[in-house]
Formats: sequence, structure tokens, C-alpha cells
Amino acid sequence: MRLKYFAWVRERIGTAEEEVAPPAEVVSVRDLLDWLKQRGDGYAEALRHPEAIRVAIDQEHVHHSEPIANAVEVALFPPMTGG
Amino acid sequence: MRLKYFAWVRERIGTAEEEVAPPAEVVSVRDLLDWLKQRGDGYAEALRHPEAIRVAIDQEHVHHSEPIANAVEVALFPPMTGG
Amino acid sequence: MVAAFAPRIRIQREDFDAGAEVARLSGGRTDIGAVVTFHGLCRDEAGTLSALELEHYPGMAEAEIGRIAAQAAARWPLDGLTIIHRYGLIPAGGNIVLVAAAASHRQAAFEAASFLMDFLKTRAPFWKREHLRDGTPGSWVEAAAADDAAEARWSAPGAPRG
Amino acid sequence: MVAAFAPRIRIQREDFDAGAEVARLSGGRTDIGAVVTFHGLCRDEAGTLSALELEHYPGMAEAEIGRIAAQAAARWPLDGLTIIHRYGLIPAGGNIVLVAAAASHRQAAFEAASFLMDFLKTRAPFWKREHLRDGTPGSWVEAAAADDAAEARWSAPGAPRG
Repeated sequence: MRLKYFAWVRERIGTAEEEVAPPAEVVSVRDLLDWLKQRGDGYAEALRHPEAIRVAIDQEHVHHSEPIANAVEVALFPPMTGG
Repeated sequence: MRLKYFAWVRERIGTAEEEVAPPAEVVSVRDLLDWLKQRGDGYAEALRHPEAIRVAIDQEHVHHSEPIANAVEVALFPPMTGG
Repeated sequence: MVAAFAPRIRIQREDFDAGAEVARLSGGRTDIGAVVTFHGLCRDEAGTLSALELEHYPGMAEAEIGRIAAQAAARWPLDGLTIIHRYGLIPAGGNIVLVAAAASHRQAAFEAASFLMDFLKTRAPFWKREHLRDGTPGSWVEAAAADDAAEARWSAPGAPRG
Repeated sequence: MVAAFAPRIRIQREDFDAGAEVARLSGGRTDIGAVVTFHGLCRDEAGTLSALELEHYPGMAEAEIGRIAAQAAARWPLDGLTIIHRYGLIPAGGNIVLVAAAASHRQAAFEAASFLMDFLKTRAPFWKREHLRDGTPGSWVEAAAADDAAEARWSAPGAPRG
């Protein structure tokens, strides 16, 4: 699974994208955020308030309850500020 | 007092403007419309439904109850269709 | 609220350049976040219309549009306002009216532009007559009840006030 | 309602010409009565800001804006739609976004343009970072609760549906 990070999520984690292989018990987006938080200080800092993180699976917005089983690309980012 | 007519009011009356001197009992816009209706077939045709006629005194919209005593220029026209 | 700018109001027979007008409104300024533009064109009504002829009341057209602009500027925090209304013969596809409202924030610009158009429709002294494509004389366009309703919503309780 | 047109959507680093875009939307057509344009610019925030840097999610930006455009086209009877969103470094006073909605009648064009802006603000994957005039590094712009409220009004009971 490819992860992509944007804006301050990217800066705090310290990379724009990476490949990960979460264990089988990581089922939902919420599980993925919890699992990522354990991977280091940058992750913990970026995901301290997971409810504030917006997530897209394969370039579509999803809720944190969404299963990630079939995801090819999962993106994590702050609330959007375009327009 | 100068009267100005626009759009189909102008066409039915047959002139774009004229000077008139209504008698003293013509006090309000409504009185003026009633008085004008007597002036000929074109006026009667133009003002058959006086409630549909919009009126401006000195280039400001007014209600039919407005007194005309101090008017220099009174304009009669159909509902506007600009924009 | 007193507007810190003079609205640009033009009543003219000549065509206008919508892009140039918007550029004039925002150009060289760095405090404007949003410009909402309404650009009204002559529809051909499914091919039946060749042109619209717009009669207007010179003098009052400028005065009334000035009053409408002042109301909008008093109601919303605007940074600039342009209103251009053409008269004369306007072929199908041609420009009739341009309203451009500039503001720091988008909601004010959207509401002001919409308010201005609703009031121009019902209060600016212009009358449209159709010129038909088949050569027969067309009639004067009738005022739409929907336009009165659109104007009335701005004085309803709870209407956007900026 | 299925749109009879393909929205023109551009995600680009280059500047755009608002006037040329509106002309492209309405040019040569005689069935369009109204074009409402929203033109978003970089504000200098009372002189403190020199530029905004816009980060975006390539691919998703196009896809999400396409979905938003399709929603607008399904909800209002539109004749054309242009959406341009820039990314990269945009100096104060520069263009950020353009939305232009063309329709036969003004209310549809106003509502669609306003809807599109509200949804672009909350759903299009762009993030703004401030560049300060005094040279210090600026922060990421925070999302405004007002923008979420503006989006939510379109799904409220009684919201304009075209």
C-alpha cells in the first residue's frame, strides 16, 4: 500500500510518500492512523489528533471507518484550504 | 410640468414627452393618471390599467399616492425589464 | 457603513470588455480576495430572436443604478463595484449588462452581485423589445413575476445582510 | 439531469486570463443568458503577506473537482462550466481560482458558482501556506469553520436545488 502525505502531515512525518504493509488487524482507516502513530516521533506528532486528519483512498475522500483492504493509494492530509 | 413616456406607454400615447399644466384638483400621481386618460384614445389605451404603470418624479421611483405638487419631471412607464 | 470607494457606473451604447473591467477592478490591488461577476447576454430564445432593443431613461438610469450601488455598498463590506448597462440594439449573443463586486471574502461578493442584479432587473429604467429573426416586429418583453420575487427576498426577515 | 457539456477543468501552475476564459465559455453562443464568475485572488492580509504557496494532490485534485462539477451540473440547468485552480507560489494580488458558470437564467448561474466555491474550499485537495513579507516563514492556513458551514448549507432542507 502506498501512503501519501500532504502539507503539515507531510512535513511532520518527514516524507511525501512511502510503501507500507500494515498487519492484518489494521482493517479501517482509523486502525491505520493508530498503527502509523507507533512508527516514530514524526508520525506521533503528525497524527496526535487523528480526528483532524482527512483521508483519501485511491483519490476519493473517505470516512475513518472505511476499510482499507483494497486500497492501492491512501493519502493523509489536513483539512483543505484551497479555493 | 414635463411628462416623459417610455416603451409601450410612449408608443400608445404617441409622443416621448410633453409639457402639461394639470388643474389644481390633480394632487397625486393617481390623480394625474386619471386626468391623462381623458386626453385621448392613445392615453386611454396606454393607461387602461393604471395600476400597471410605474411612475418616477424627478428621476426617482414613487408610489401612486405621491403628491405631484413640486414635480418638475414626471415619467410614466411599464414595469422595467433591464438587467 | 460608508463605502471607501466610488462605484464605477456606465450606461452606454458601446460594447464592453468583461475581462478588462474585472482587471480594472482588481488590478494593482493586493487587498481583494474575491471578485464575483455577473455577465448578462442576449439570448436568442431557441433561435427565434435576432436582437433585443433596449430603451432607457437617460439620467434616471444613472441615478437609480447609483442608488442601488450605494445600497449594496452599505449592506456588504465591498472593496469595489462596477456596473455597466448597455442600451440600443444588441444582437443575440451580445453583452447587455456587467456587474462586478470585489470584496475580501467570497460570500459578500456573491451576495452583493446577486442583490445588484435583482434590483437592476426591477428598478433600473430599461425596457427590452424583441427583434424577431423572421423579420416580424417583436413585442416588449414583459416583466417577470419571478424578478419581483427575487427582489423581495432581500427585504425578507433573515435575508443576507453582509 | 445529465449535463450536455463537458466542464473545462484545469489544475495549473501558470496564471490564467479571466476575461479570455469567460469569452471562451460564452463566445459564439447565442443561448447563454448569464455567466457568473468567481475570481479568487491572493490577499496580502493587510500587508503582512508576500505570497501564498499552494500545495496540491495531483490526480486527486482533477478527480475531485470533476466530481464537484458533475454535482453542480446535475443540480442546476447549466450551459457551461469552467474551473481553474492554480498551485505553486502565488504573489499577493495574483490569481488563485476561477469558477465560471453559464446558464440561461441568472439564479442557476449564481447558485452553481457559489456551490462550486463552497465545495472547492472544503473538498478540493489544496493547502495554502503563507509567505510573510518580513521574511519569516509563515504557517499553513487553517481551515475555517465558516467554510464547513458554507458547504453544509447546500445539503440543508430547503437549500437551492436549481
